[in-house]
Amino acid sequence: MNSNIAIEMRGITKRFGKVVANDSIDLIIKKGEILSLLGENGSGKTTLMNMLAGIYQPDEGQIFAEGEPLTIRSPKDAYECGIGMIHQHYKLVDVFTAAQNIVLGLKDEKLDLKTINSKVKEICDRYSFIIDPSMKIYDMSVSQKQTVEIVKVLYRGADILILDEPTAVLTPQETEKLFTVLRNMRADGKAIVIITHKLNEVMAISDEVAVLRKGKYIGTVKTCETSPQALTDMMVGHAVTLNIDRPKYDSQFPRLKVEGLTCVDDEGITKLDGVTFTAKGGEILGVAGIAGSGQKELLESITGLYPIKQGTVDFVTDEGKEKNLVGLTPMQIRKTGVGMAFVPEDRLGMGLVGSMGMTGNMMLRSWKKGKGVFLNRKSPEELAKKVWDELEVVTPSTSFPVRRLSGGNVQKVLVGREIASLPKILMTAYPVRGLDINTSYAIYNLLTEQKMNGVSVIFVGEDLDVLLELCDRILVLCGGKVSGIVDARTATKEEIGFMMTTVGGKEAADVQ
Amino acid sequence: MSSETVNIPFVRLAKRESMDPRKVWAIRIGSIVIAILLGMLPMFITGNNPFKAYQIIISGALGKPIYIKQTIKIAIPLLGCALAIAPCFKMRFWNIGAEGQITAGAIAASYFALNWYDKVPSFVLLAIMFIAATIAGGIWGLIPAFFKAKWNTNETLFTLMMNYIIIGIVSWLQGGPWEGRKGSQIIPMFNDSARLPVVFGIHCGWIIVLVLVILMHIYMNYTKHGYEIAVIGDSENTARYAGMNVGRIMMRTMFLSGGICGIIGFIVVTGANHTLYNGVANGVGFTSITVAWLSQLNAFAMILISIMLAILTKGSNTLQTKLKVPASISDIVIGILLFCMLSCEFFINYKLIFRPRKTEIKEASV
Amino acid sequence: MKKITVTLMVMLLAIGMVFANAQTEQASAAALGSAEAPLKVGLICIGDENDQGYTYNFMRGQREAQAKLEAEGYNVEWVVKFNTGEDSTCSDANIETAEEGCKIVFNNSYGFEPFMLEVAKDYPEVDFVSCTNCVSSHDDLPNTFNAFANIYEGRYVAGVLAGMKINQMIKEGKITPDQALIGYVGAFSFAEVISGFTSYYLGAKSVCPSVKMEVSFVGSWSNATAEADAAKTLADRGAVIISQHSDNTTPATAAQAAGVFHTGYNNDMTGVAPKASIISTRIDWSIYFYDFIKAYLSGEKLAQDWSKGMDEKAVVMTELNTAIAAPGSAEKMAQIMADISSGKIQVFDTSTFTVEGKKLTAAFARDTNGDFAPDTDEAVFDGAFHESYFQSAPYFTVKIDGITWLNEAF
Amino acid sequence: MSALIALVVAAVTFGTVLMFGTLGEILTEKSGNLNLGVEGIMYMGGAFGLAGAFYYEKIVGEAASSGFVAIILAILAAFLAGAVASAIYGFITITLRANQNVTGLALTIFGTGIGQFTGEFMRVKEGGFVALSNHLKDAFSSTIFPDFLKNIPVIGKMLFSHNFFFYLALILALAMHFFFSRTKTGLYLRAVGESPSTADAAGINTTKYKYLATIIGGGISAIGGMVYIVTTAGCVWNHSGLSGVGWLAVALVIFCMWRPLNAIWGSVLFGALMIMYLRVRIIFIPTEIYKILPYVVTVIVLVISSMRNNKEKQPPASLGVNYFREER
Repeated sequence: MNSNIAIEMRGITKRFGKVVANDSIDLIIKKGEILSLLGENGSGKTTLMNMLAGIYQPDEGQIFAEGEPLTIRSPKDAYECGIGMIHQHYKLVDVFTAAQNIVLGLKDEKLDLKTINSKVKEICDRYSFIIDPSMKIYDMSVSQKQTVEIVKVLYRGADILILDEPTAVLTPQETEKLFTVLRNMRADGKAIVIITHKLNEVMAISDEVAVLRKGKYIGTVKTCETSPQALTDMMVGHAVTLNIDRPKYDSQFPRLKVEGLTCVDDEGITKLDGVTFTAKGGEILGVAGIAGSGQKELLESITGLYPIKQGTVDFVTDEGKEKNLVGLTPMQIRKTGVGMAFVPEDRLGMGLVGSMGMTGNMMLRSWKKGKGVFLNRKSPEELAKKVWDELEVVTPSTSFPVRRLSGGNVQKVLVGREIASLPKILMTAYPVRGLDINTSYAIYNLLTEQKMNGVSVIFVGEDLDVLLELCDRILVLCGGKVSGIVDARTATKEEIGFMMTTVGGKEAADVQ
Repeated sequence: MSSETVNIPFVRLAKRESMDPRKVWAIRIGSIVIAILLGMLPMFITGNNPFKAYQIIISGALGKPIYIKQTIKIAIPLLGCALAIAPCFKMRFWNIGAEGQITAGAIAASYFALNWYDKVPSFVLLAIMFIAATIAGGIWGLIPAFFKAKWNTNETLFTLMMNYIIIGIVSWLQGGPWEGRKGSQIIPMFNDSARLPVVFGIHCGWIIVLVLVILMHIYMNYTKHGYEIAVIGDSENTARYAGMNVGRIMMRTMFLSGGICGIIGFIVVTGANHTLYNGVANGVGFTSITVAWLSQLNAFAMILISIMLAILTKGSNTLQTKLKVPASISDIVIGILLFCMLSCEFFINYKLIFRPRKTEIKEASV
Repeated sequence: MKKITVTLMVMLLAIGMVFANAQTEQASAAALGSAEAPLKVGLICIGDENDQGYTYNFMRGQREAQAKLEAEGYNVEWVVKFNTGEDSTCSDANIETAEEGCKIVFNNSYGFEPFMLEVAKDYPEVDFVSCTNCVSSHDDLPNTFNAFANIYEGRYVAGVLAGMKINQMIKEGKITPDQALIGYVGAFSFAEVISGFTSYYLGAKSVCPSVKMEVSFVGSWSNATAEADAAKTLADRGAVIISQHSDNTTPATAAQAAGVFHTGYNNDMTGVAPKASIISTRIDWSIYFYDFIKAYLSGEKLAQDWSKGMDEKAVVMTELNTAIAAPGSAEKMAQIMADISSGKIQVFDTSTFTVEGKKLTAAFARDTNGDFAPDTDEAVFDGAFHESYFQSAPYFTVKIDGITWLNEAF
Repeated sequence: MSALIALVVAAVTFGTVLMFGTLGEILTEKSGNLNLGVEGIMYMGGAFGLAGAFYYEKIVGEAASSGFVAIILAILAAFLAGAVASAIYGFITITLRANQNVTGLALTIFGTGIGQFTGEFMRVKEGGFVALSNHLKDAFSSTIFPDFLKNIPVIGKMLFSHNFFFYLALILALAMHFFFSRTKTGLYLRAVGESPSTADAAGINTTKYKYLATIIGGGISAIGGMVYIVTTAGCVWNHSGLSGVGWLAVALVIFCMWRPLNAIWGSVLFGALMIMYLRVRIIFIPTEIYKILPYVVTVIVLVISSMRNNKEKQPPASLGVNYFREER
């Protein structure tokens, strides 16, 4: 059995400042097997694998291959040890061709296109991919780029492949193709690690599952000997009996009407395609979909941050009048008296000013207020104190840079501020990503509280369990289109899962 | 476990979260001390006593009231221009076109000085020149900002090019429309009514820049504009999210920055040179960038650093006459000083983690 | 903030220490210029000796004057500042030399004067001299001076030798009389330069009637690249002899590279271009420096506007490059120099040139109302234009026939 | 026609200076480092290049001096000076990760100072001026092709009449083009400048590449300063002659769109614009306006390329940004 071990990690610890990302982790990766590295967002999966790939170096602990200690100081060292990692954000040079990217960094490679092409072709044939070596990366689709990444790793003879959430951006067909490839590679004797938090994929592809939780190693189990429920228990620490309180708000009324919303990005790719729905005051409307299905664009186009190509977005006032929001800037929207709050996915890059304290961040909503050129610091300061108290934000002071707060506290500052603006519509994107259970519940409660105040809450989430227990209705996006809107109280996970991958969902699935 | 630590690299880097402010200042002052020691090298190589050389520099810069005045005269545009650059850099807009914006302001001021000196009273003339210079400098700063806002044109390279365009225009004015004695390539000296009044022996530009220091401090820290600039500097996305019109704020800030540079151009032509020529900015636009950066964009720290550079510049001039050392030694010493001060920030922002000695694991930081 | 205060205090302390150390330079009772009390003289230069031309020539004058004064037992100490800009750094240099105790400050560039005059007001006890400029003589300041030498006389002589060389080339059949073209690299289209190339042209024309001249202005007193390019341009246009009024030696080297001849200015350029440079003319500044310092020490003062010529050896010719000069050059040169000194030859004799086909009958010399156009002192009389007669700085700005300006834009 | 040929020939002389400056900076910028210290580097190259040849001649004596050795020594001295200067820049920006713009400006101040100091100090030491002998001067500006080639009508003068340095620059430009487009190392270097994290993840030692490109690039730029001193400036130190040349080289890099082959004609074009006023008279364009044309043209190129947003015609994507692997 021992000779079967490709890599062994022992007692690995990695800190970023005060945050312990990995806490004394042991992990064994075996040849000819697919290992799923499972854990919630922020559980330290990527960090751990980055240490194998030479991106980070462990603060403590040691890595072994064949019983010998390994030092992986750089990605180069990693390649020399036969370790190749496909990062979530592809490491490709945009202006290079596929072939140029593939040979990047190789030592003894002659830059001879013919040899490279034939070698690439050989790899492609072996595992059944298709790529055009002379195509520039900036002309490629996401899955083509991923293919280049995989070929790149195989080209340098990697025996240990690490894939960081490879399916997040893929269509179901593409995912299935990828899995076929992975199985072929396993048959070839390669050791494969997939970082993921999707249980269905874990069950479908892996031989073993290693689970991390909050930077700690929980354990490894054989896939055939476990169940999704058991894995979830390991991931979150207890069985998911979320028991989110879901009261019903009686007098729901239409608050936001979106019709035929279509958005196109800089490169001409359609991100949203004729999205139509109505969000009601007094409900939580969940938005589900695999990553990159247009969630970001949906929220940003409603708030005036993303250009709208076609369609209408109407805000319904308390008096029942409709106000068209298309073409307005966020500032104009705010000035017309449309109370809209938005908790974006990228908290520090979009929702907050990392270098400022809580007070400075409270000002982000109110800095324009008041006459004259000077800032009003007093009321933001009071608000900051209020949020600090009420949401139990852990920070030394209201002027302590929020960048240096922990993820949960950052989110509390952001949500606290947005709720304080007394919105009519509250939009949140992945508000509990990376947060611990307690903070997550605190956020759920806040959202429900808003709902019960008659606010229309739009909740973009990734965890279907949460969506099903928290929301009143769920809108499912698939490739920029509305796949369907279901009642969260009656819908099932499977149903939504189908809709996420196939427009039309159940009906389409029934046909199959 | 001891065998396992063998392969840990000897030293590696990590970002530092925070540092005791006292330690920060100690490092910065230490770097200046090191720079002064390194600055002795060229003097040593040329066979001079470095201590004597520094004594001459200090006495040449501060040894007589008139020398102090001259030193302050050198510091005025450096300080003023650093103030102008601060908001741009805070916004992460790399304006290295201060040189050109100074020149643009100087041209506008000179136009009125040359043509209106006998038409309006002195203080009105100066006020007109001041405003004209502000607008001209502002427009010269606005142009690259416009293209940055509209098409994301690289502002570093754009502002750099703008310097040489406007300097070329002055050369043309000097030999063309504004030339004094034909063929002389010299624009006539300004009339007395177009000169800044003198206060305590120095043209009153020093009062203007000191007022600017306070205004800029207030602007950056207590106004809505200052807040917008800080947010954009942190993240443009956040600024958009908060409803800020990033392009407009960029243009506005560059107009302001260019405008202040224009004021410095006004001060330089009316206070120091009393005429316009193509070297009117004299590298101030570049040096002041380092002043602004090394001051961490703190308006008050800029006073200190600009005076320090002015002392070196003025003092080195004396060095040339006294020790027969070329005056360009000032550039060398200033260069060394800048290098050291730039380097020291590394030790403030990063920590070096050395390989633990034995099995014990500890962090050594510098 | 605390650290800032501390730093400020340290700096103040340092300043205080320097003040305590500063030695006030007290002039003792001994007479200036003696062994105990040297006379300090400042010299502010636009370039340095590396130009091998303008500033080099001044430094040469300074050394020779110093030697003469030393030989007579005077103790003179010089404070020289190099590479000074024609801007407020010039004011600073003047202030600094005055503060260092200099009693006389020479400024060697035309563009220094406006800044020098500003400083002169504040130091009435110091004499400020602006070489080659013209304002000091008629401003209200008694402590400002102008000086120049009749360099046009030397240029005339150089022109004669150039003409002889052209004649030789025509005679040898290398060129036809129509191809007798002189190229001239000028700094600015400005009286000092115009006067210079006109006298040069007249000299050449006096021996070779068919000669023509083209002038290219580079727009800078000292720009090695542009000067070389201008000389190259002129050679490309067919000039067989190049001369110059600019600070560097690059026109000479360019002429040599282009295979044409050259006469220089400020410095003997046969060293850098032995195959091209025939002769140079230069001002011997030691004459003026010596006269001025001597007069100062004896309690007198020179005239506020000083100008001397070939007769007084203030304008001299460098050694003739006999290897390439036309036969008979040395003899002819001696004769012409004697005639200029005696006044037999008037350089700007109005019978030798025309302006737009007509004889020049009137031209003013000086500008008094500050509009930069001459308005007083009729310079044409006794059949000649009298250059450097009313003031030391040249004022001949007439465009005469036979000379083409290639770029008159400035 | 002959006026045009003459213009081109003259433009090449100054163009050669720019070409070295530009090629060096292209190499540097391809690694993602925006070194604004070219001006200072070229000053240092000029002073040390001259010093190399001057002291060589002084030691062996004028008679025994060989033009070839002097050229080699001048190139070496200039290259070393530039390499040391950019090594300082590299250390501060690559290892210590200080802001590139500010460090570059500091290098400009420092390098200008060192260059002028050295140039002037040699003069002070030697008394009088520091100039090379005519023998070496000829060696530096002599052409390398035989006369019969030069005498071919039209192309003879345009192609074969230049000095050695021009052909060296030409070879360098071609070599760099080959290096970037055909060699593995060139490809890797471009990857470092485009996306250091990608290059790093691919196992390329980004630090090494950045250092080498910056140091060698600085050395090449410095040769430009030396070429200026030993050709156009007449083999004597010139206090302000190099002023602005380095910035012109930076402009040219943009104008060339970071392509070495464009640098060949680009530098000749810029060289021509700088001397055009002496040769081509257009009445309504004042002299000084010609001299700002290079900058105006560069700005236009910059704006157009940003408007068109052509992926291929952009600065190296990570230009001016320091790389730290563990950045989060």
